[in-house]
Amino acid sequence: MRTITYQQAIGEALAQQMRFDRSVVLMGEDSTNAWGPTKGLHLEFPDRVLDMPITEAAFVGAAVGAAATGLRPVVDLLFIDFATVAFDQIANQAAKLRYMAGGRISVPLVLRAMWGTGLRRGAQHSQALHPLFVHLPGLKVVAPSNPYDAKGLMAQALVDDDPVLFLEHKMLYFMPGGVPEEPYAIPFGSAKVVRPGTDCTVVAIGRMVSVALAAAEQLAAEGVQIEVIDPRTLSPLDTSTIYGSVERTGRLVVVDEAHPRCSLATDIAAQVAQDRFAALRGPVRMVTGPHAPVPFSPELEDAFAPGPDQVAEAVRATGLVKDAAVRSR
Amino acid sequence: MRTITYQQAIGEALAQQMRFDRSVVLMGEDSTNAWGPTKGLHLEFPDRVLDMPITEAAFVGAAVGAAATGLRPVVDLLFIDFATVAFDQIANQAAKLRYMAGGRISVPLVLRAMWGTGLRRGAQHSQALHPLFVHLPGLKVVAPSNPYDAKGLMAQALVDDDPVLFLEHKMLYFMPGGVPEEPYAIPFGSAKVVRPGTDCTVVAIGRMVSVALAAAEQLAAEGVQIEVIDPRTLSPLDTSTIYGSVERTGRLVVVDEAHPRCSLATDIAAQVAQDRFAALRGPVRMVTGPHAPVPFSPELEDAFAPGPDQVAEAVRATGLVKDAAVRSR
Amino acid sequence: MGTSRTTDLTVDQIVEIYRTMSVIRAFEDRLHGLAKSLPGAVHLYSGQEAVAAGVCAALAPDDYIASTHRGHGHAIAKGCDVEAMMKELHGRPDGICGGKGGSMHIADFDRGMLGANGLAGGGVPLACGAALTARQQGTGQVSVAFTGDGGANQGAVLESLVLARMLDLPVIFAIENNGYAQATPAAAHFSGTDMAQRAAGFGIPGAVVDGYDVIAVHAATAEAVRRARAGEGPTVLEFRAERFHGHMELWDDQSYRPDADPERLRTESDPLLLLRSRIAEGTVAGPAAFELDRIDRDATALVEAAVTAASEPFTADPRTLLDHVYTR
Amino acid sequence: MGTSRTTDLTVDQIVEIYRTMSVIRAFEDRLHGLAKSLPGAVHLYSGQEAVAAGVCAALAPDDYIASTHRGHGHAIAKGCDVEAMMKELHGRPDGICGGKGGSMHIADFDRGMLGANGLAGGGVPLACGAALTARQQGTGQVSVAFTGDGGANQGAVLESLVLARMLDLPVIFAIENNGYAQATPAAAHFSGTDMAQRAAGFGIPGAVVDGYDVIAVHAATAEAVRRARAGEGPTVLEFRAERFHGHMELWDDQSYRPDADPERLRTESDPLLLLRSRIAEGTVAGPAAFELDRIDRDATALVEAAVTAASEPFTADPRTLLDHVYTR
Ligand SMILES: Cc1ncc(C[n+]2csc(CCOP(=O)(O)OP(=O)(O)O)c2C)c(N)n1
Ligand SMILES: Cc1ncc(C[n+]2csc(CCOP(=O)(O)OP(=O)(O)O)c2C)c(N)n1
Ligand SMILES: [Mg+2]
Ligand SMILES: [Mg+2]
Repeated sequence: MRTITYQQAIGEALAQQMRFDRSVVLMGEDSTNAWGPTKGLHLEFPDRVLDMPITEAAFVGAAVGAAATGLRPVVDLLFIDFATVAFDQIANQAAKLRYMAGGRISVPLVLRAMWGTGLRRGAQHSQALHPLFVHLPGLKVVAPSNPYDAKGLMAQALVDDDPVLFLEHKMLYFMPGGVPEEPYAIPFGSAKVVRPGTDCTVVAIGRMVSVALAAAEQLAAEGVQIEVIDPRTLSPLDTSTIYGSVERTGRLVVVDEAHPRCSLATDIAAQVAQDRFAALRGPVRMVTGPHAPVPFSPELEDAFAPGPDQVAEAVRATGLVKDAAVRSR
Repeated sequence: MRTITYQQAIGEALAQQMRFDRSVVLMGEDSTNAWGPTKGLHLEFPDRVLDMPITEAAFVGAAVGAAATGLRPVVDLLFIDFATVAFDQIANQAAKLRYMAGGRISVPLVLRAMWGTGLRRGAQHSQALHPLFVHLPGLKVVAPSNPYDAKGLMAQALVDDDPVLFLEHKMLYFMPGGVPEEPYAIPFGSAKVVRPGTDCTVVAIGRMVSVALAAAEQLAAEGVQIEVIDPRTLSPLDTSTIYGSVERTGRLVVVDEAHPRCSLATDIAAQVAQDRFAALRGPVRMVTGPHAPVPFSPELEDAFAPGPDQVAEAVRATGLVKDAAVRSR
Repeated sequence: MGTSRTTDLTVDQIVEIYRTMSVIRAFEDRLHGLAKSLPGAVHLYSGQEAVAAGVCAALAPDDYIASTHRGHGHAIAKGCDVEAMMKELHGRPDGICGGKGGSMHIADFDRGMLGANGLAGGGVPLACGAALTARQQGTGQVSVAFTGDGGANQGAVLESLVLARMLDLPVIFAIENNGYAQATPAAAHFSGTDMAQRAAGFGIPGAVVDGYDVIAVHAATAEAVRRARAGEGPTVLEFRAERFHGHMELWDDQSYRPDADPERLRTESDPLLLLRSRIAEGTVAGPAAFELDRIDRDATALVEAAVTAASEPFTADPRTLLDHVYTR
Repeated sequence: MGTSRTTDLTVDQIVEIYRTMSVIRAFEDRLHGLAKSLPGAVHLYSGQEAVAAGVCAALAPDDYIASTHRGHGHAIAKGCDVEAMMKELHGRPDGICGGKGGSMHIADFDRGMLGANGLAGGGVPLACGAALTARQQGTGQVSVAFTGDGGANQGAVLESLVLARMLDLPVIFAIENNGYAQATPAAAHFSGTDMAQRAAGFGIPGAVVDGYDVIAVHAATAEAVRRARAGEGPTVLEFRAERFHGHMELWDDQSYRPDADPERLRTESDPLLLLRSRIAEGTVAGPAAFELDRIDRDATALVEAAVTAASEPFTADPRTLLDHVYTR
């Protein structure tokens, strides 16, 4: 299998589906001069890559109306932080139109956005914000952590009939990975066990998957085998894979760089504490960004996002090390 | 103590502070023709009650700028659902300005909004949405459940130096209650034990406090004494009162009418499952609105919000009834 | 202000236009009495009938409109079923949106009605989107974005002007200036002279039209439709007509409206009476007065039948709460 | 387009204006080389110096400005400390925002600088808010809202025009039309003729001004300031001047900009050279050329000293991450 980058994988999924489905159109600021996943697509699809003025409320709303009348718009929001200026169109229009119309229409819309810390852009260009969108019924939220998933999940987003927020972690754009050339779709709501393990379930998304894997190496050296799960889609969430894992490991750590309150970390931790309480042999642990905006200073920004040490520490704090000690005796 | 309504209590806090502090100004659509808490205030303060055009992004942003330069604006958003059209000004400007400026300024702003189900207004006028704002660092979020708290918390909001989202439950506006005439402030981050109990901690906010109290009556008849806690402020959250209660009861149910995912219910449940796991004698339980927009149909809307039966059922499902049975044997 | 003394509308067309206005009037005035027994908020359209009727008469059945919180008139004019609408207002599962929507969310995409909207200006970008679909697919359809004088100040609406111009979308912005946004007079918030001037600032042609005069409304819209279908892009039309009722039923005493005597409006500025008098004076070719009377009676009967049907007992299954959140 | 041949600015004022432009130029052109070793995004202002310098020269120290992502020039013109700014760009705890802000968030409220902003148009409502404070408190202060040609299409900006007119706020909308929003030419997205015409549609007086001509910029701003202080409300000014550099350092190859030869811009459209030639030809009373040369050298030295200071080793305490989220 050839190796391409995360951003190339997304671009390939777009190009392949655009060849197949003429209703797919790309909308965004500078779409015809894009540098990311959509770079160059306007050359192959000159009529279907549309430059937008800096009017997110209008063009996201227009994409909703277009989706409900026959197009499949793929809107580039650039940074997820800018979703705030189109928030009504996302939260009150896209997410609710089908429901309010009694199910008589659908809104097959894909909103793409860069998310996460690491690029030194300060508080208004570095947020995660997915918890806001996961909270809202009617939206689907996808956050691939690697090139293979990125292509497959985008392919699914492009045939899905509901509005999908497709979150591209900005620090993964140049991540290489094996990606088949032929089209394939990864169904929403199916998590991936990235690393099997027996002692503790660690759920991580986006860039935090590799952080969790780094922690796994540290812990393996201590004789602790963690199971790393990447949910891939945040809404819908594949709770059964997570629950199954916790039933085996009896421990849960959730790792996410979003802020801690009303977050995906609390979401997963609380669902497990409610639905698989009997399986838990120690406290759930959440490793998240702090309750603070993202600072500009590189040193502070690096301190913002969870690192492998914190994850390893959290795993130990599930009470596992005591257990492990007991077992090895 | 005289009895006034929830909306009168809010209005009284505003009037008393406006007499005292000339920097407080009210901004909103039809402010001078308001029917709610601010009704008539323009007569006493004609220069400080300002009618706004339907330009939430502009006037919320202006309120942020005004707050940072010497006023204390109190902005009426009407329905919290409309915060979506001013979301950038709330999430990226109000919440972050102080942090981005290295702490050299503050943004003493109060955003008032009606929230919650019950008024038969459909999907775009009935949301809770507080989880979105609690997620965001830099904001404080307040949700009084009765007239006494409403006055005291508003008084605090008006002297607080940070941006405060003050959520008024629309179905509580005509709730009567004893409210002192003299000004008093309730500090943020202090929960209230609304009903003491020994068997299960039930955390509820807004209109759900009375739902929890109704459930308490049902359960008391079964010999189960629940402790009902109203956090009053959602951000900051008084975890120590909640933790203290769970240490005694060993059980937790969170009741909130917001949607379930990435919600305040998951937030509180997960924090307890992380920080007071050892105290838990059964699964945490969350009773929330469903993962669906709010329907217009009265029958469906009534089914949307949690009721006493669901709360009682959730309390039993913490494993408590088994315990209770054991105890009474 | 655009008014019209001549028209090439046929008698049949005039009959249809009058019928539309008559049904809207009957529907809304009936709701005025009914509102206190209905769930939810009801914003009545009486007085503004000529706008909905005149605009929609200039559209084809597969053209689109996006509406506002004051949307019943637009829905009726675009062909939505009156009984299904009435049932929706009662929150019934056999309502036009299955009871999920209510007054502020009546939609019927099969009729090109993209929905009423609970957010001021909220429907305007949606209408641009339908116009984008038409443009991309070369269908020749046009799309009308309704909003009020107050809603016209929303960022999403003003941005839509920029977007529509940049993409030359086949969209018509129909600004209904009824003099008030809730209690705030248009004169206070409607900065600039009028929406035609505001449109010019965005490079879009515009006109101000007498919104009581259905012939003028139709003519202005027909020209905008012609431009849109010819690929000439958007038009902004400001229609002036006051509402006869308050902002919302059971809400306001209209004390903010000292000069507006609803009775005076009903005699001096009634779009139905105006059309009748134009027919009577012969400037418009229309049917005889007794035929118009029959149309009015039929309209009343239609609405009454809808009320009766909507008053039948029904049960709503709470489990349907979870239907239609997603396609699957 | 507004240009100016005469001025009553004194020699001292001209010196100050030239100095401001010279410092901005030195700062920005120095950053051009430095950007690859700096954290974060850097949007350079070279070419547009006359706008920041001319506008801010017409303001009092306690007047307000709100800026954009391309904000260094505005900050310098409003009196922010150059060394503290340079330190901020390096992410240092002794930067003007303690390293928390960075290039897109430089703020100094003590100088009336309400902050650069990461959101296109994001600062405009904030400036209206400062104007509201001034109006409520009767201080006579005015507030300037900077935004670009692209940002001028944002809903929050267009709504701000409505708001400013309705409240007659002492605010000046300074639209810097530098020909591009990232790679999109203004001609494509800037619907309508110009911002003066757009302003007229909102009932606000406006003018289009040569943004290379600092005398013209100053004159137009001074008149707007006079209006604002006299209680006559807002003004919209469109300043035209292209940026010499790309949209953002290390980002674009400017291939979208075939006609823009930065070298040609630097010779034909340099606001500093233009002011020098106006002085030389005697239409503006200014100092001798050698004095201007010294100002340039001082500016370079000032910036170089700032770079040196900002390059000193430092430590950032990760625990400060949690400071300043709330006042307490
Ligand atoms: C974004 C938003 N802000 C505020 C409201 C509350 N609101 C409902 S109708 C209305 C007045 C609308 O006035 P206008 O657009 O002139 O329409 P009219 O009611 O006159 O038909 C307002 C402010 C809303 N629905 N949406
Ligand atoms: C709301 C929002 N949308 C998009 C962007 C991304 N963006 C940053 S600068 C820019 C172009 C701004 O153009 P203009 O306002 O003309 O300013 P200039 O860069 O030319 O100074 C864009 C689209 C943003 N920062 N904010
Ligand atoms: Mg109106
Ligand atoms: Mg520009």
